Amino acid sequence: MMPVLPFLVIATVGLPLLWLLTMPFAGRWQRFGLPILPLPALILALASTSGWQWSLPWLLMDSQWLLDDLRRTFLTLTALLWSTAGVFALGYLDNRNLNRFLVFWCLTLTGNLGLVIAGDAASFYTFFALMTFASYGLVVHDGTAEALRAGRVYMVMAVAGEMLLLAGLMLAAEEADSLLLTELASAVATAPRAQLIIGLLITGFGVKAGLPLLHFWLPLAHPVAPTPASAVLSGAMIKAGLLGWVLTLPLGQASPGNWGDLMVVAGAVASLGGALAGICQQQTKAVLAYSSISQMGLVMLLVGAALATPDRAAVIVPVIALYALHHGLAKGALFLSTAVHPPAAGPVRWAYWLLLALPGFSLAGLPWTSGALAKLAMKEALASDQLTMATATWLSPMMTAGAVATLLLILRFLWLHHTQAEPSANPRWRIAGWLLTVAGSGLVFWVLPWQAGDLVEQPYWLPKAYQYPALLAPIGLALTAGVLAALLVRRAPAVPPGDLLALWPSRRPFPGAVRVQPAPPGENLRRWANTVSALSVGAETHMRSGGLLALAVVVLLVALINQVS
Amino acid sequence: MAEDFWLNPWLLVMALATSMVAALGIFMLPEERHGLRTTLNLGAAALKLVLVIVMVWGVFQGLEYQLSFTMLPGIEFELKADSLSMMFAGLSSVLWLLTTAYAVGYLENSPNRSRFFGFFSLCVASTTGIALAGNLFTFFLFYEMLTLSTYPLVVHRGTAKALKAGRSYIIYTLSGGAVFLLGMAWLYAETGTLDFAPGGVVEGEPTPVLAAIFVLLVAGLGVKAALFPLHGWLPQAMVAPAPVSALLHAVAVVKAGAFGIVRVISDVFGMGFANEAGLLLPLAGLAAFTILFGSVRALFQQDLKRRLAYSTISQVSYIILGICLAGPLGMVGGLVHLLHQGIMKITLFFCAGNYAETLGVHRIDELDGAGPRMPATSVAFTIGAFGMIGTPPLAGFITKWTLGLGSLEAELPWVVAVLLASSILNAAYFLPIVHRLWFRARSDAWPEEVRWGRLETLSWLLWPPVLTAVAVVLIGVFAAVPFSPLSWAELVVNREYRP
Amino acid sequence: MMAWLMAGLLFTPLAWAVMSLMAGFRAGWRLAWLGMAVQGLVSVLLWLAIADQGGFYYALGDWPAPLGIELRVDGLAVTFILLTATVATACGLHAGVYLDPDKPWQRYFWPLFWFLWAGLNAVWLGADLFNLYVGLELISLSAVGLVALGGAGDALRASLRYLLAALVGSLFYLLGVALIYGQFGTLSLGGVAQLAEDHTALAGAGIALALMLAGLALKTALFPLHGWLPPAHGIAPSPVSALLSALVLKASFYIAARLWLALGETQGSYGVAQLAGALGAAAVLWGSWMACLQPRLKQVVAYSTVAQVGYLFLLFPLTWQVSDQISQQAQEGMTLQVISHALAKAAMFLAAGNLVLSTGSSKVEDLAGVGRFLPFSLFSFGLAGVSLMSLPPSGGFAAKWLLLQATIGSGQWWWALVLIAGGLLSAAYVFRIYRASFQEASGQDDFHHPPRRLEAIPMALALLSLGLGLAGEPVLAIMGLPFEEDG
Amino acid sequence: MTPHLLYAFTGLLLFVTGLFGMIALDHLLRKLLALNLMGSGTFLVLVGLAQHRNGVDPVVQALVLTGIVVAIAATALGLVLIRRYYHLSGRSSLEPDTNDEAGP
Repeated sequence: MMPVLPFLVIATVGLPLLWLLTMPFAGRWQRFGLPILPLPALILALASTSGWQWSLPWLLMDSQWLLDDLRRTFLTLTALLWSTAGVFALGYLDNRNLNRFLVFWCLTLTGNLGLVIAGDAASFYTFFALMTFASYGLVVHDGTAEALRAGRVYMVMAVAGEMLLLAGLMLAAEEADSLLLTELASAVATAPRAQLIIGLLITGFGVKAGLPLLHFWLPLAHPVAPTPASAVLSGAMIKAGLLGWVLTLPLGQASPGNWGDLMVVAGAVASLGGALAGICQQQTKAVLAYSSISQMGLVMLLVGAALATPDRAAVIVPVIALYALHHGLAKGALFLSTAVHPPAAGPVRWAYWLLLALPGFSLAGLPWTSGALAKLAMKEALASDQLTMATATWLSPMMTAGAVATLLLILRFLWLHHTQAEPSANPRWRIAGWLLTVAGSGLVFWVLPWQAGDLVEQPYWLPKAYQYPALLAPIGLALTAGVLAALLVRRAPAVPPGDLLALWPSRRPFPGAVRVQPAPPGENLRRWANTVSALSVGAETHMRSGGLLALAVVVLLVALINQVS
Repeated sequence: MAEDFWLNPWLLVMALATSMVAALGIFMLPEERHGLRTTLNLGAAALKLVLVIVMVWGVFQGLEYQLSFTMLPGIEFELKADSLSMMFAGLSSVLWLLTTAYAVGYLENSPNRSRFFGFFSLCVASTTGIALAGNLFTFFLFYEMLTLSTYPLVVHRGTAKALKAGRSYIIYTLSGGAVFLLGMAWLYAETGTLDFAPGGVVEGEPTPVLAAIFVLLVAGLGVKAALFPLHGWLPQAMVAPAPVSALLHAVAVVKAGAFGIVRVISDVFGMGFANEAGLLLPLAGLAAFTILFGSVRALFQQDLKRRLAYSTISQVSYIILGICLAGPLGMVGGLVHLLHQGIMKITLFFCAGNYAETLGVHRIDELDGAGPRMPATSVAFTIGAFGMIGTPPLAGFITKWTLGLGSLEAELPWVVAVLLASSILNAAYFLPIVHRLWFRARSDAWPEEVRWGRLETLSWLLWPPVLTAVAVVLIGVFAAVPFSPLSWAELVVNREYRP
Repeated sequence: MMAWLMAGLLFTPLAWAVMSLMAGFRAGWRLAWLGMAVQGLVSVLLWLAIADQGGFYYALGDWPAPLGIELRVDGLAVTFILLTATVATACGLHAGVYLDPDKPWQRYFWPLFWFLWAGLNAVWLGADLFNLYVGLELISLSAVGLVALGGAGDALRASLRYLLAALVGSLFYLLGVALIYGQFGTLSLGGVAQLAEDHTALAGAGIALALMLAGLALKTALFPLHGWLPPAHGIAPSPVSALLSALVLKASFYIAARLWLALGETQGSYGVAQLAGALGAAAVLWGSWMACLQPRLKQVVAYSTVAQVGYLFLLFPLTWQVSDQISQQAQEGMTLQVISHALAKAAMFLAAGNLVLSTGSSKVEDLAGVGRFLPFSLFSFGLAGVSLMSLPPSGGFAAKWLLLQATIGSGQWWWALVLIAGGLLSAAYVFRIYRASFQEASGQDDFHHPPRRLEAIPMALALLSLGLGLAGEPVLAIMGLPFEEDG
Repeated sequence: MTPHLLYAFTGLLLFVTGLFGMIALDHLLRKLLALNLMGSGTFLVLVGLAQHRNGVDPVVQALVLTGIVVAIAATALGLVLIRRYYHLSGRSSLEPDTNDEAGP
């Protein structure tokens, strides 16, 4: 079955693009391709074996396609989420600008799938950029004022990120004298400019992954997008930055500087600060966006640890993938649920709220969910005795606090949704898409290709008795805190989405709009020329009666010659 | 073909003659013989393309086409086709074909078409001559011929604005030519030769005199290449019809200047010599400044073509910057941009022309919602714009990547910063346009809309930009295959830089 | 046989002059065809003869100088003879169609034309100073007559001013000749040069040289003695202006140059050389600048002549006490400049004549839109302009290139700047014309088309001047060592 | 100081006088006369100087004869032109010339 893989690769990247070409003929039926397009990728992820690679020297700058465990996990997540979100989209989209939406959806999908299986820097960056720029179309799709504003902020941040990234990759490639990501990472560790390169890469991908201080586009952009789009934005695309970190940073090699600790601190700030800002949000999707930031903060702990302790990297990296998968599916489900109206009454209503809350609690690490597994694996991977870094001892309290914060955010989300969503009927496809995603997060997850290594004993889904307190304590804590808050605090303090940006003086990010008149041509110069020409004409007319001049010239000549000879 | 195939030298002459003869024929044709003129134009263009392709193949095989006779005592008129010249000749012949087709559509039922197409062909003939010039003297000959043959194109409209632009154009370029002539004469007096040779013809120690000559030559060429203080004519020349702007920016004038600088640095002074003499670093600095300056000025332009013009000022300096990095990779980057910029920029100008012709849109803020109205054109424009920004996998990215690696190889990391800054600026002035195209709804009617039947615009106008846009994607995606611009540039560098 | 050829060159024109005195304009026109054919044939034959036998001396009727007329031909002379034949034929053909045969005074055109031609050949071939004087006078008088053919009052005023200037110039020259003869007792240029070599202390020779140069400068319209030229050239009928600008001026310059190269080394001084150069430079700049300001088309061209003549006088500094090779370059450059300017300027005047004819106005701004109706004339005007701007591949460029080499070689870089600036200024006035003709606004569309031949002739001349640069090498080879004595 | 030399100096004097007249005088006929004066002066110098050097010299006589012929021709032409000019413009002087670039 190996020979099939190349075709699967081609289909993964090519199918969405080909789909675009059918636009003139397919008409509005074209939308039904959305769920199907990611399927080749899904098959590829499930069918392929780790360590498979395929190089096409004539493509771009000799490109290489690569699949290992890490990539397979990410690919699974991406394909699955895009597919279910596609189903959801069928029930969500109206005909307004449908074609435009489809175009950007397909492009973004291509980028997002391609970057996962790209093995060399050039193609990776290509797909990354494609995803970045195309998703702008998804963000501003609604065309409302705040959508446009969010789009502008997103674009500015994205371009800045791309540039940092390009610089980092260039430096790295120059050091490695190769474009293969694997060699890149190892070359970075020993490069003379290692500090600079690592800094550039962390920030460059950080823009996408919601690194603190670079994150503020995220709570703006994710909410304004159409719901299926925000689901993939927050579930899948945000992971692209994470994947970039894992692939390009010299994990597993001793690298100068203590960027690991910095990452950990950043992660802490993100997870707690994000939660803090998120609780003060007024709309459900904004809360979820902040929750994504805080979750990514937790993952940053892992990345930082792997960066700081090379010999643990091999253990930590699979956990990162695991966590990403778990969070992606759960967060996707949550985002989709924001657009699913609660049924009027009866048992269905109860089921609705249950299914709504389940992914949230899974994020908080509720036992028997993927969250629990992720939390446990993470705890093991970050066991402080294994790590040799300054912030090692802070990690486990950090994780507990993170879990509490997560659940608080979820509660806030549920509360807001409860107050805002008014019961009504839902399109069939919408329900289907949502249920599929929830199922994916709750059930299908267990059969997907991820490694928990020997961090957690079998069966993975059933935690051991001694682990329950560790899992349930934060949940209980958060619940009590939530209830107290609901009782005591009348209204939560409001923080505008894109917190930091609120401090920014509001102006138009593109100076292109500024109007500047070119300086007028030198009038005085022209006047000067006129006077000169007038004078010279006069001189000429006098020269007509130039006999005297002639005489002068003759005398001059004679004099000159005599004084010589 | 054999080494001593008798036809070889005459290929050069024929490549020149195709456009020259076409020009004369068109001048002779009465104004109303449109069909015949078009056939003549396109036929000549196609024939020339074939000739150039033959020569490209030959050069690839290692042949050297060469033809020379004595003009003045010690001065040869020499035509030579080496890898570098084929690069430029190929660009000009391909784009000439497209631009001619475009111009045919663009100028439908407008006066003075005989004159226009005649000088159009002359202009391309001189471009070819510049490409095939075998020594500095021949180069100068065609360089001036180019100046003269473009003037009528710039002032074609005959409006006061056009004439003003033409005046400043001619003042700038002729002064530049004069300075160049001075430098050339001095060079001849110093070295006694004007030949091009890989690795340069200047020997011995760097002297102030040689430095002065270098400055004169580069200043003379810099006018056409729109280097910073000498760029003033370019934005004004925007009043010319769109095909002319396209040709000026992508193939003929601006490129001639850049190409000349490449020749002077690599084949007259020799990169090694120029670098030891410390001549390249200042030039690199100037080019870098021009890159940023042009982009910043472009930000403030509201007229679409003016913005594109300033973008050209910035983009062409990439070429010069690349050469001034004085390393193989840098040179590859510069040379490859010679082609990439041409194709991307011509796409953008075609599209600008389409908007102007079909919708009567000239200003950027009138472009709202043009995307749905003219999808193909707008897609082409978008591709071109992203290419300029340098997003992969488009052509511009290849340039930027190579240049970046080249600058790191030359231990000039600040150049990377310049490249990134300019990309950001490019994004800042191109993305708003793209945004308007696709994401702004059209509220009112178009300034002056013309319906061309089923297609979004006249097919003469539609296909050229589409084709070039496709090319922008392909040469980026397949940069590694032989005969792609990148591979050819590497070939050139292998032959020039390590002769 | 060469003797017959040289005699023919002098006597054919004279004979034709007398014949066409009797005939009217039309008859003279038919006659002229034959004459021009003969002249062209003879010139070519002579050229071929020189090409394989070299220069030649010939005393007419075997009377030795100074009484007899002594002829002397070398590569340079024969080149100029050919040039004369070409330009004169072109102008003659043009004039035959251009001039209005019904005006009574036009019947004098052909005699004057032929006298002029005879005088020119006499100057090219003349070997002793006095014969040169006679030739000069012949030229001046017939030229004045031709200018007067304009007929109107200002035409006569211009021709009178021309006459006075020309006569004063010749008299200065004659005075110089008198002094020379008084000093050396001979009139043959070669002999004089020889004697001057031997005893340089003779002050008189210096004064004589000064007087002659001054007179010739006046006749060549060197700045600031050019006042008479623009009206004369501007107002004469186009073919006449072409003749005057292309050939007449060159005759006096030719003599000046030969004097300078013969006597300059011994009698001249750095001061004189630089002064001549400076005046030339001033002429270049001033003439071009004035040309930019002239409201009338032909005035523009006339002033451009003033400017172009200025270049010629750079010969003086560039050949004074420099190495032979540089002097060689300068002389070659100068000769090319003479030839290309002759061709280009003739083409320009004829084309300008056509434009004036078809627009019916002599104003520059009335050219608007003529480009659509007279592209051919406009194009030849432009091609001639290319040569005047001395852009490649024109002969003007070849000349400028050689001059640049000479200036740089002799270390007199300031003349290089003059050359460059002059080129730019000439571009300024040529493009001024173009600019006007590209204007679209004008309402007038009643252009009348001159006959094809009128359009073809300037084009041919312009192409010649353009191609001269490409063929520079052979031409220079033909003319061998320019200004060489007893070739 | 031979008489010949005296002639020569007289000739020079005449020449200069004629030149001044040529420049200073306005009336065209006077200009023409001044011109003839210059001519005669030149001839005197020619003859005088030459004979001062080496005795009686037939050559210069011949030359002067030729010169006189030329001078006569020139004068005649000048007269014709002046007369016609007077007829056409009613003026007898060139100055003041305001617009002599009247188009053909």
